[in-house]
Amino acid sequence: MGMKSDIKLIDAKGKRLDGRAIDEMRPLKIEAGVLEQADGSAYLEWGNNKVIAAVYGPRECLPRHKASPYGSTLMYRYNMAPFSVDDRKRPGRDRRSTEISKISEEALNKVVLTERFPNSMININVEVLQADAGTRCAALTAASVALADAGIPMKDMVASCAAGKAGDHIVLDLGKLEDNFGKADVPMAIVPHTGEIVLLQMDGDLSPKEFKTAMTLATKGCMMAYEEQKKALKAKYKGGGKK
Amino acid sequence: MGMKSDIKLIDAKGKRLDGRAIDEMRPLKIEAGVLEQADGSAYLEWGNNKVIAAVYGPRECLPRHKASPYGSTLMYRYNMAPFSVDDRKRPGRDRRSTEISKISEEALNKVVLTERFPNSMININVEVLQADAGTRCAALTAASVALADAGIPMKDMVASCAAGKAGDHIVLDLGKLEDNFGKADVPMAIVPHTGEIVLLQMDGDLSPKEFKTAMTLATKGCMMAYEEQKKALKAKYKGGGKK
Amino acid sequence: MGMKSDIKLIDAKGKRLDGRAIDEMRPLKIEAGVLEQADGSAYLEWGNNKVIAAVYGPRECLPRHKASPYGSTLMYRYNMAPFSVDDRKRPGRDRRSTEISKISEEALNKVVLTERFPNSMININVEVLQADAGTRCAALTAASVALADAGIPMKDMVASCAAGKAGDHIVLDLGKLEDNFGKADVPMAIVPHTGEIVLLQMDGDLSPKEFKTAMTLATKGCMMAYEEQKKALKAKYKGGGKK
Amino acid sequence: MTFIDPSWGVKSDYVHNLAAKGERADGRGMNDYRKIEVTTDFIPHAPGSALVKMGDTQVIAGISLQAGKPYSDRPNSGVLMTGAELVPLASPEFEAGPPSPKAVEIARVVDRCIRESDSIDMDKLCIEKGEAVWMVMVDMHVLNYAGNIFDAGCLAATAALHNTKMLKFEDGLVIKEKQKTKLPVKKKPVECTFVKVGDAVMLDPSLDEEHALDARITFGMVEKGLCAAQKGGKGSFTQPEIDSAFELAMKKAGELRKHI
Amino acid sequence: MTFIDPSWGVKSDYVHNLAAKGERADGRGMNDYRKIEVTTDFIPHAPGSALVKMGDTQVIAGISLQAGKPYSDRPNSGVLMTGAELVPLASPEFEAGPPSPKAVEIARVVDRCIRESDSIDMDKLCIEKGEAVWMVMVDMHVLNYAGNIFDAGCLAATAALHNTKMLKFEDGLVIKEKQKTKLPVKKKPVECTFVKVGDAVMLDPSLDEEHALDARITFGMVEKGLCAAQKGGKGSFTQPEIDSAFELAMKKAGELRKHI
Amino acid sequence: MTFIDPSWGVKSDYVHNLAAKGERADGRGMNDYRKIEVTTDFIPHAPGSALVKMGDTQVIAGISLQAGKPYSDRPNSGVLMTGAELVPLASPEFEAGPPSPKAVEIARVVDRCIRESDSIDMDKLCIEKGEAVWMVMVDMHVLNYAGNIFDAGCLAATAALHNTKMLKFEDGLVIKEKQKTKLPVKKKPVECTFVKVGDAVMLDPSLDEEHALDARITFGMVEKGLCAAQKGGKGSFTQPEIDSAFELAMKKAGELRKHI
Repeated sequence: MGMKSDIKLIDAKGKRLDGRAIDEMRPLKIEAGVLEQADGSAYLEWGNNKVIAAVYGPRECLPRHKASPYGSTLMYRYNMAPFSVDDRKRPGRDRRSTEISKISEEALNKVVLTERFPNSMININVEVLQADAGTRCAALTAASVALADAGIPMKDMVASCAAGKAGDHIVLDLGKLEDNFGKADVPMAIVPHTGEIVLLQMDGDLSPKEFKTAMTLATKGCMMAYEEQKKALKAKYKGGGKK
Repeated sequence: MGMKSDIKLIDAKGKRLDGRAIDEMRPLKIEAGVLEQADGSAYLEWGNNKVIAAVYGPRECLPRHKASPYGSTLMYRYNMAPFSVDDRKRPGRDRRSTEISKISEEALNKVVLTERFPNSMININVEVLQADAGTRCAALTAASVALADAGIPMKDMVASCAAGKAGDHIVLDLGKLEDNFGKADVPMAIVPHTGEIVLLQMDGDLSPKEFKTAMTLATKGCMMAYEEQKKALKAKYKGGGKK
Repeated sequence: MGMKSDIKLIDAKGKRLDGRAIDEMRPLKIEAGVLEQADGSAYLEWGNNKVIAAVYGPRECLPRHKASPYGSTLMYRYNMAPFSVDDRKRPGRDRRSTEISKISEEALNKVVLTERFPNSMININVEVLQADAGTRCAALTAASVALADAGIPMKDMVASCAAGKAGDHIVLDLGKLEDNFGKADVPMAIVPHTGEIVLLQMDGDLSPKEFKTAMTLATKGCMMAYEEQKKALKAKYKGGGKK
Repeated sequence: MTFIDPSWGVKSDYVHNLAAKGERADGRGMNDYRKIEVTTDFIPHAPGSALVKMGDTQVIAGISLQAGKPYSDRPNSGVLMTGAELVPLASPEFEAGPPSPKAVEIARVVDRCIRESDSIDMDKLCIEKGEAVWMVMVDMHVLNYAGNIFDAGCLAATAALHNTKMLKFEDGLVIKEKQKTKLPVKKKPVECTFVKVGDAVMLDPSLDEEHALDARITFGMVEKGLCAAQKGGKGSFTQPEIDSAFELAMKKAGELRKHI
Repeated sequence: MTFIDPSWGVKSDYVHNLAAKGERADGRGMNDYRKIEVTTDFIPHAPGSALVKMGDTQVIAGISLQAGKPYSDRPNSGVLMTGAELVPLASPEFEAGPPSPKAVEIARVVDRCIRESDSIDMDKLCIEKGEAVWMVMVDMHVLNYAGNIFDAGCLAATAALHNTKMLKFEDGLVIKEKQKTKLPVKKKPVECTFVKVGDAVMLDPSLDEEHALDARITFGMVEKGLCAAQKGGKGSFTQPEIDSAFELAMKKAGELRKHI
Repeated sequence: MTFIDPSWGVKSDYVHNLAAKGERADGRGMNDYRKIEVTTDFIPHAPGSALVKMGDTQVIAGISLQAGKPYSDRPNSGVLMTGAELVPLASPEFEAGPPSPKAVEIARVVDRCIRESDSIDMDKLCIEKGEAVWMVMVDMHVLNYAGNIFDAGCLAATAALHNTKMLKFEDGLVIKEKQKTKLPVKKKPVECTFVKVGDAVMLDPSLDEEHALDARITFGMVEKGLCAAQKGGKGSFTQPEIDSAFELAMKKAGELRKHI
């Protein structure tokens, strides 16, 4: 956030660098059931982000000390492919992916009916293949579709989108340059039917009013993402999918 | 040990850089029962050393393969806080802390009545918050008080102090400059009531006679440390302590 | 392979740098039963390679999840001592030793009657003490002798040797310079009585015909290594060995 | 080797029942901090340090200063690094070994809070453009874990940064000698953490409240607004809950700042 | 935590019985590849990339270019590094953590195949002798593991290398901007893998065939001959089996190369 | 995965009973070393090496020489590094993986013994002040563990250092070619280790004696006195026990030194 630059992120007409309006999301498309090995999967393109998610389980919980008699243990793994970013990402966990995995896992716990599968685990693995700002929202949105594709019982989906501050405006779904040179980022995830907030982060510099505007806008973005999630699942079950 | 320098560690009157006499220990004070989570704890200042120790247990031994049917497994962890030394210490075990932990753990095994708690473990964790020469002795002295504070049955305390060689003199309880520019260091720990030696290290360059003098002096230092250990425990049980 | 150089690896008379003929192996000698702790062991010198192998087992398989009810789990560990190579090898596994260990372990599975010892493991540890090209073949050849010395039931030995291309010739058992400046290396291992190939690697640049020639030559080398293996075992059982 | 205390279940019920009545086990109001004590310069050998007690929670933050290469895209700017160690001394729940996800999260949220608040004047930390800059290392060391390390840790970090003296740099080497000049720190970012237990939202969770929580929200507050936020926990917040917690955080941040 | 699927035993018997009759579960001939699709530039942000589908097996290879110091014994030559990640996304058998021996073997065999084939013109990758050269990093990322990662991975790597554009190097820094110039790649090394099931030898093993295999042999083929070979598995090959597999590999390599 | 041999308990009783009578299982006197053999230059490719057999215990020490940066506070001085590997080849008790506390202790005590004895003339290992010095790496590799690695390892290390030839340094690079010049080594530090079994103290413990020990004391002896000491084990020594062991060590050190 907040690298200084002369780049003007919003022009006089209120258009953004990539021509989007302030409350316009980048193009999002999702396909369910793209991997043959996984119990459920989804491929997602969101702007230039390319993300793929796979779900395995419920299955025996390993290591065993992580098993719970009260329900299935969700294990979320956010990972970036080495070639997904300009400076090659060294394989393996780093602090950033550890944090993202933790809060995304917690977010999904709100909707998955884990209590139906005591002592088991459900693995949700997401690979970022090309990163272009907003990968944690893209990953979580794809993961929900993969869970549904796996037939895991859920109360609802989790849909995710970010808002942020570019120049002096609160805008929806930051692009890469907006992310680098903007002033704040507010990734969110909600349960669409209830509007409950299951993921919320913020970094940057926002007035209280701006923060509220950003949350409202991000919530709208989440609802747009939810529409695409539903489309993907319908397409899969209409088409019969790949499997 | 043994960095060359023009520093005169002992002046003409036999006084050391910090004004101490040759057989004088740095000021030592210990407080028992300073942490609320631990089963027993102690905070210790010795010269500019600041050390805190906590004891947990006896409790279920994990990992299980370390459990013994003959008694409780002591696990001693000596650790330096990153800010405790001039050159930031990277978090995590290194070879030095591994060695210190091993020999301190062995020393305490002599006095703890481990046989009373088969298949369990007792964890002794010591954090060095500010290091100023002699941290292993400070840590072990604090650990004994924390064990007693935890109510772990022991035959006796373990009290620890070092002697060393500064200039041409055998002196008690090396300070930081004496440690850097002195010629030898002899950390010891004893069981006060019997005088049995449970920890003894030496590095540097000592004649046989000097080595014996150093051991005798260090033994005296251990007895002084023991007096402070007793004071701390009495103060705790008189005052009723924090808990 | 394939570093460029002006070194002439084969002279006009068809002799190699160290005077060997094209199909001549470096001197090989093996001694069985050299270590007292191991259940079986062998020390091997092959050219300037010095290699020692030890076998432990069959014994309880740890970690337990690697145990198989169908037979003993072989665990092969190829390791280089830090001083075995010109540039000190940092202790610990690297990618090269991981690969060599994997394929050597697979090769030995062909001959060891693992089915006789379900749920157990057999550890085969090989240390390269001095490396001089061809260490994987030397290690595997020594390991077979150590297995036999341990009395592990086997269908046959595994004998190993490499062929390669030096200059324009296919030659047996590359030496160090031939390995650095030669054009291809073909390590092989066979079951001597049947000629079955249990290990085969190749890197470099060979025509189909050269590849076949190299395999034929390497097979001869394996048979020569086999002769030495037998000698070592006979010497041990005649002499009664060390133990 | 996850540590589970069998009493947590019982305590959790108790915390939930109290919360439903608007009460807390230690008698605090829903929006009260526990007693806070800040001792700066607790580690006088370090360039800067502070010990924070928040109820029974104890965290030391210590600052280290080193000289290092700047990032190639900011050749004039100092570098900030923030770590948190949850050492086994502080709780039976903590284990030795590499940082747990919990420790990583705490370190990263405090890092963002300090970084995004623009608290440290990074451009004043250049020694030689593109070659050497000051690296400011903030290490949070938890001594007793009794809930809410976010707020205690961030308070300790900010107090320690405000307490930090520069070191000498001579002939390409850092001399470990504290100068009179202070580290250029302009702001006082603090964190305010709320947890939701059942339908109740409360400030500054105790340990039992953390074990019982449904969801957690931390706000990183700087003088004029928000610089960081982080939601945690397996439950959710409604928008109004977030809004009212945030409004409270703006007030409470001022209270915290008085301790620095 | 080894993953074992109880159905493998049954499937293995089935594969063996079919193999004895010269048949395969998916109806292929013994020497047929599954359907192959190659999509280059799948990751347009990367200097080079390719997605290969070989039946249900899916592997992406992505190329990264960095500037770095050459090895002291080859001061003029670029550097090649090859990695393979078998991420848990791709199979219930794969685990997070450091590379398994299987991943290491795949990466190293593909590395040798590219390196020994002299495919990349390393001497054209010198930026400043002894100081800076291009480092070419090939990363294979398996998305779905349905057998034969060797051949799919090597094909993806070679296709990605042929698809790679150079980056700008200015004032000692790599500028992440793709140039028109291509990476100097001269050859098309590919791998052909056979497995032996009972007495039958078959090309391009499916997942079930890999679980049932006795032995495996991979040939790294370059235009005029062989550049790498690797035998795996607990069984053995006879010399005639190797010979005839190798002859087949020479033909099949040409087929594979048409996809690039 | 701690390895425990069920026979240790029985053997330990046996060792204790013998010790009480002043006897040892292998018939040695309490203050006798087992048979010692030292073979220097066992690894002729290395700059220096020695294989030591002490009874059935076998340790190789190998020396590596590299050029590296000196420490900033000793710009003229060479650098010493000492490692010990307890590889699984040497004993059913040893495991692969990072060095165990036992291996770390052995390496550090031998390191201190060599370092504090001022055995190597570090100031003669400067290549260019502040820029490049020789780094002397001592690696102890245990081949058969039958007790008392301290003494066998230290003897191997000292013998190897005395056997070490310098390498060429040309144009900023180390040339791996042994010179006639020897590494400047002035002294012969050795270690003498005693164990206490019941009330008996004995020199050079065998493996069974190590398993049975109550306490252990190692003295690092240099010509004119003591350079290192290390007590280990869960038991204790009395001061008179230490004193008489130390006096014996002075004599025994001379015996050991004759092997170098």
